Amino acid sequence: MLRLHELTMRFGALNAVDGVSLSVGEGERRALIGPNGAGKSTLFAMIAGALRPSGGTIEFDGQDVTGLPEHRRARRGIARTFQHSSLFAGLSCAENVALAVRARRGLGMRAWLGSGRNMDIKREVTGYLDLMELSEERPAGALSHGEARRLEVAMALAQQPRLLLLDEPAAGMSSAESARFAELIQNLDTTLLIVEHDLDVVFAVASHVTVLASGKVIADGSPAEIKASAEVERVYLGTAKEIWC
Amino acid sequence: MLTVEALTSGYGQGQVLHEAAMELPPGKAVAVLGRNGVGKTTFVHTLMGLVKPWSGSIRLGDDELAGLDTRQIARHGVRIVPQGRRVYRSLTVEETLAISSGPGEWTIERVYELFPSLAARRGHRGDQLSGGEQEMLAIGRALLGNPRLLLLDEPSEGLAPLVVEELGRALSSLEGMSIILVEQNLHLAVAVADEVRCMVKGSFVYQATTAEFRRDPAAAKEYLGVGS
Amino acid sequence: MSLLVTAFDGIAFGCLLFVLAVGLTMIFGLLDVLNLAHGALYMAGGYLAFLVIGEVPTSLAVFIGVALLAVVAGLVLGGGLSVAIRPLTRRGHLDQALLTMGLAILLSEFLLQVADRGFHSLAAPRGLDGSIAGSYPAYRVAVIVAGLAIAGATFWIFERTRAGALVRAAVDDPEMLAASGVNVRRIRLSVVLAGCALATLAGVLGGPLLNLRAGLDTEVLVLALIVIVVGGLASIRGAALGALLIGQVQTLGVALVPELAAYLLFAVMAAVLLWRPAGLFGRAT
Amino acid sequence: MRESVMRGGDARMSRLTRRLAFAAALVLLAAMPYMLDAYRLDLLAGGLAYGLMAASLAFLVGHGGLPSLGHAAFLGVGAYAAGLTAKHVTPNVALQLLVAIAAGVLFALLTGWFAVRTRGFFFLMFTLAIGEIAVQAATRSTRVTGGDNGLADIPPTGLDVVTFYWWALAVVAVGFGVLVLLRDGPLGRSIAGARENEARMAALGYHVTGVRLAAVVIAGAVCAAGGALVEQKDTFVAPTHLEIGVSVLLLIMVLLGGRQTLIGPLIAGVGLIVLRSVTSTALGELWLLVEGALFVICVYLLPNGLLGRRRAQAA
Repeated sequence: MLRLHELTMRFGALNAVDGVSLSVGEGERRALIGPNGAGKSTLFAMIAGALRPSGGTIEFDGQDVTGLPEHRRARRGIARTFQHSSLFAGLSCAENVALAVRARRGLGMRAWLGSGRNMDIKREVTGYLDLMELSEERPAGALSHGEARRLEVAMALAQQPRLLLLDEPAAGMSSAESARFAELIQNLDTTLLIVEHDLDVVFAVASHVTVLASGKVIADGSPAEIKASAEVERVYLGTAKEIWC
Repeated sequence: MLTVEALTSGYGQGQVLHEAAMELPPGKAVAVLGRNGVGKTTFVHTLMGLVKPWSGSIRLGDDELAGLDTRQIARHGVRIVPQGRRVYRSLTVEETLAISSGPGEWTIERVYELFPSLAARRGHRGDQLSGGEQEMLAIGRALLGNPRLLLLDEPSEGLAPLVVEELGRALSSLEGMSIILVEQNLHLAVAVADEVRCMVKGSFVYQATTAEFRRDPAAAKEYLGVGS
Repeated sequence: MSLLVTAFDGIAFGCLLFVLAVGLTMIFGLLDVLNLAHGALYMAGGYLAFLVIGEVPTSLAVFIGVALLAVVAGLVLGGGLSVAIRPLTRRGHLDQALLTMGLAILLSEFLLQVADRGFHSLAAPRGLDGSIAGSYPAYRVAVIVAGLAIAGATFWIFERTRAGALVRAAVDDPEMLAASGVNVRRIRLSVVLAGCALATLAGVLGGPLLNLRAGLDTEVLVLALIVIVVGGLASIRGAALGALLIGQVQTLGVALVPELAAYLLFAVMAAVLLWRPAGLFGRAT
Repeated sequence: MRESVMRGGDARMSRLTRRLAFAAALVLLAAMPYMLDAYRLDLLAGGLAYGLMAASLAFLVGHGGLPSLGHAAFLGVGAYAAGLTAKHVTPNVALQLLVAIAAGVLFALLTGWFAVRTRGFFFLMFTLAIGEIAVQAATRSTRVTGGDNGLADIPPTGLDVVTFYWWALAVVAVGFGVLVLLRDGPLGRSIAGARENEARMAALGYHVTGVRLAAVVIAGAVCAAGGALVEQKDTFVAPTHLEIGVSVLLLIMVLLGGRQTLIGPLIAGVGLIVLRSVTSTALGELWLLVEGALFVICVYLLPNGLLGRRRAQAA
């Protein structure tokens, strides 16, 4: 469903992402992990359309979307959450999600809607908020960190994406919060691509894991395979065993 | 020398440090290790006052630093080499070093001796330098403040192995300076540091001398590796 | 020939704009505050000179003395400005811009009350009130010389001195500068003071060129703003290039196509913003 | 936004009370010709026109987060368009109004197309420059606008003071109603979304530039309608109508009334115009000093405006 071919991003002399090829199948839950500076966020931004790649192609549903701007990709069914919660702080939780619902239904630029449609939207909004265990009327700016992360996901879900990109969704959560969060994610039936530092969350959620280091894919496999991989251990622990006596 | 107790801080509503506590013996270099996102950068930023501590204490010698602003903390002799280096882009190497230089044993010439490749680029602006040169400049800028405590945040990030080696040699030569080194590159960390601390979810959970750490691969695997 | 004269006028006008715009752009670069009172400061310089020496020609020494007086006034007003905006540091850009605009109204209306609302112009000082090379007014040449001297001095201070390096560092990364133990607030204050003093000085310099009148503050403010939009925020080079460009566009435009001159400025600004959204020397954010 | 935050669970009820209050105020205003003399009625009509323009600016600044410093340009465009239509085309006030609105939309599209691509300070500067350039354009295009002397010899509307007042009231009521409806509709919510977080709006699939442009067009069209009323009332328009001082006056109305509301600036607009006229004999040109002081005081002490503050306390 998502196919990256030789995707590259250069910043000056640095190849932040260096010829990454990767495909994500329908219904897959793939996690991207790797040390800081491995290029995960850059890769993510390119898939979402916030960054234009310096080379390579991105195919979504068999069509080349490499040149499409972000909002057009969103309309084709790619939704993302942000590494640092990116909410409409002054608006209520319900309004945050409603913006997503109206965008998906193509109603965002209408001057006016009938009450029937409005009720319809409201029902849908309530559904997503319930799913993520949030209350409607609180302003997004007043949420706790964990709630804000969940609102991020609720908004992305409201886009009914075919592919959901989660960028470090559990960052800054307490262990209890992130465990509960992993449960909520596991119950979704969307194709997922998730970047996450918290490996407990990754192994709880992911069906496949891809490991990135210095902009390249160095391993790809099931969570069990990744845990057992010597190569992965090497990038996480340093270049060699030689530091151990 | 440096005693950190029950330090908490974070950004906005998100708490990152949870009662972090550590001690730095005088004249020693301590490496702070941990997986991505556990709060290492927030820790050094809080020490420097770039992030305001919510509670807890940071004592440097007899001085309490928690609650002071960044400039006051700098005046107490703390310097930082930040992640991403953050050199002044429109200043030349020479200018950067000149405005950072204070009274003390570190002089601009001594910085050039430490990093000869920087001397060759003294007329170049910060944004014309390579990543390695920027790192050296950031270190030189910090050293010229003759710090009692030097904070280094991921100096090896994004640098070529040869450059990292050169950095490692330079940092190892700073024998006797009190250093906190945040690193992902274990090689560099064990080469430079006398002791090791590991951070998990905003707290320190492990401490050892570098020699002990090197005999204990299990600890590294537990705190830094992928397997669980 | 007349076109050449006009182009020369444009250079003189551009020099004047630079003296005004350089302070505006640096105050923005360091404080993140758009000082909409900058035009009123210019006006304050001009009216101060008018109130002291009137419209009759004076000796060069008196004129220079008045210019120095204006510089002092600029320093005082700058001090007031930095005190006034301090409570709003956390209140966002719009509020700060609105405050400086309110202060601008107060200042300019005060000046118009003290003087009057009529048109006035300063006379060029004796010795510079004649013309050179046949018919070109000597005072305009003097403005060009003074403008270039001020531009040169500004460049020298910013690019060659330790103080200038500190200011540039404070624009680049004030947090890291503070982490080196430098008092960034003091640097900011000095830049506000210097910028305001340059604005009042420009008011005296421009007195014999532009009529003193109600609305002068906005007119020069808008030109200075266009200069820094075109040149890029917080860039001295940008202010210099922008000032010369806008000086030419405005002077030539008014001379050649008076009905279209206003649109010409808009077109230049729009073109630059489309081509390089951060201005010619600005930084992409 | 802050407003929608404060609306609690009783949103529906407060909407009803608000509609009732609006209707009551409308009835009261419509009855004014039976209470006021011609001079005061004329003054009130002018106040209402400025109030409407202040509300349109509040829509742009408060609701849209697009701080314009040159809103008077729209007043001028509307006033000149209506005046030229009256002079050369038709004495029909409704047609003049429509032409003015169309001109406002066109001007908004032309300038907004550039302006909404800028952010923060650039937007401030750009709008300020547009305002000033509009003044220059009006001054210099002597053949069309009459230059500094203004557009003279505009035929009078032919309406008596009372009828004109009702006409003005109707235009203001409809214009204000349109602003409120649009603010609370999907597009208005999208505009609030673009104000709060552009990046997220794009990620949700919105064309943010388009949303921002829509805000400029709405505000511009409504303001141009107000400008047309100003021209029709005085059968005169000059470059002074576009000057920065007028933009500032509109901004003071917005600040005083509270930029988070639309009704606040409307009320403040009426109040300020009436106040200015009442005190003009006493203060003379000192009025502008008072205006400046008012402005500074507003920024320091009333970040939410008079009405916004009361609402915050009530919540």
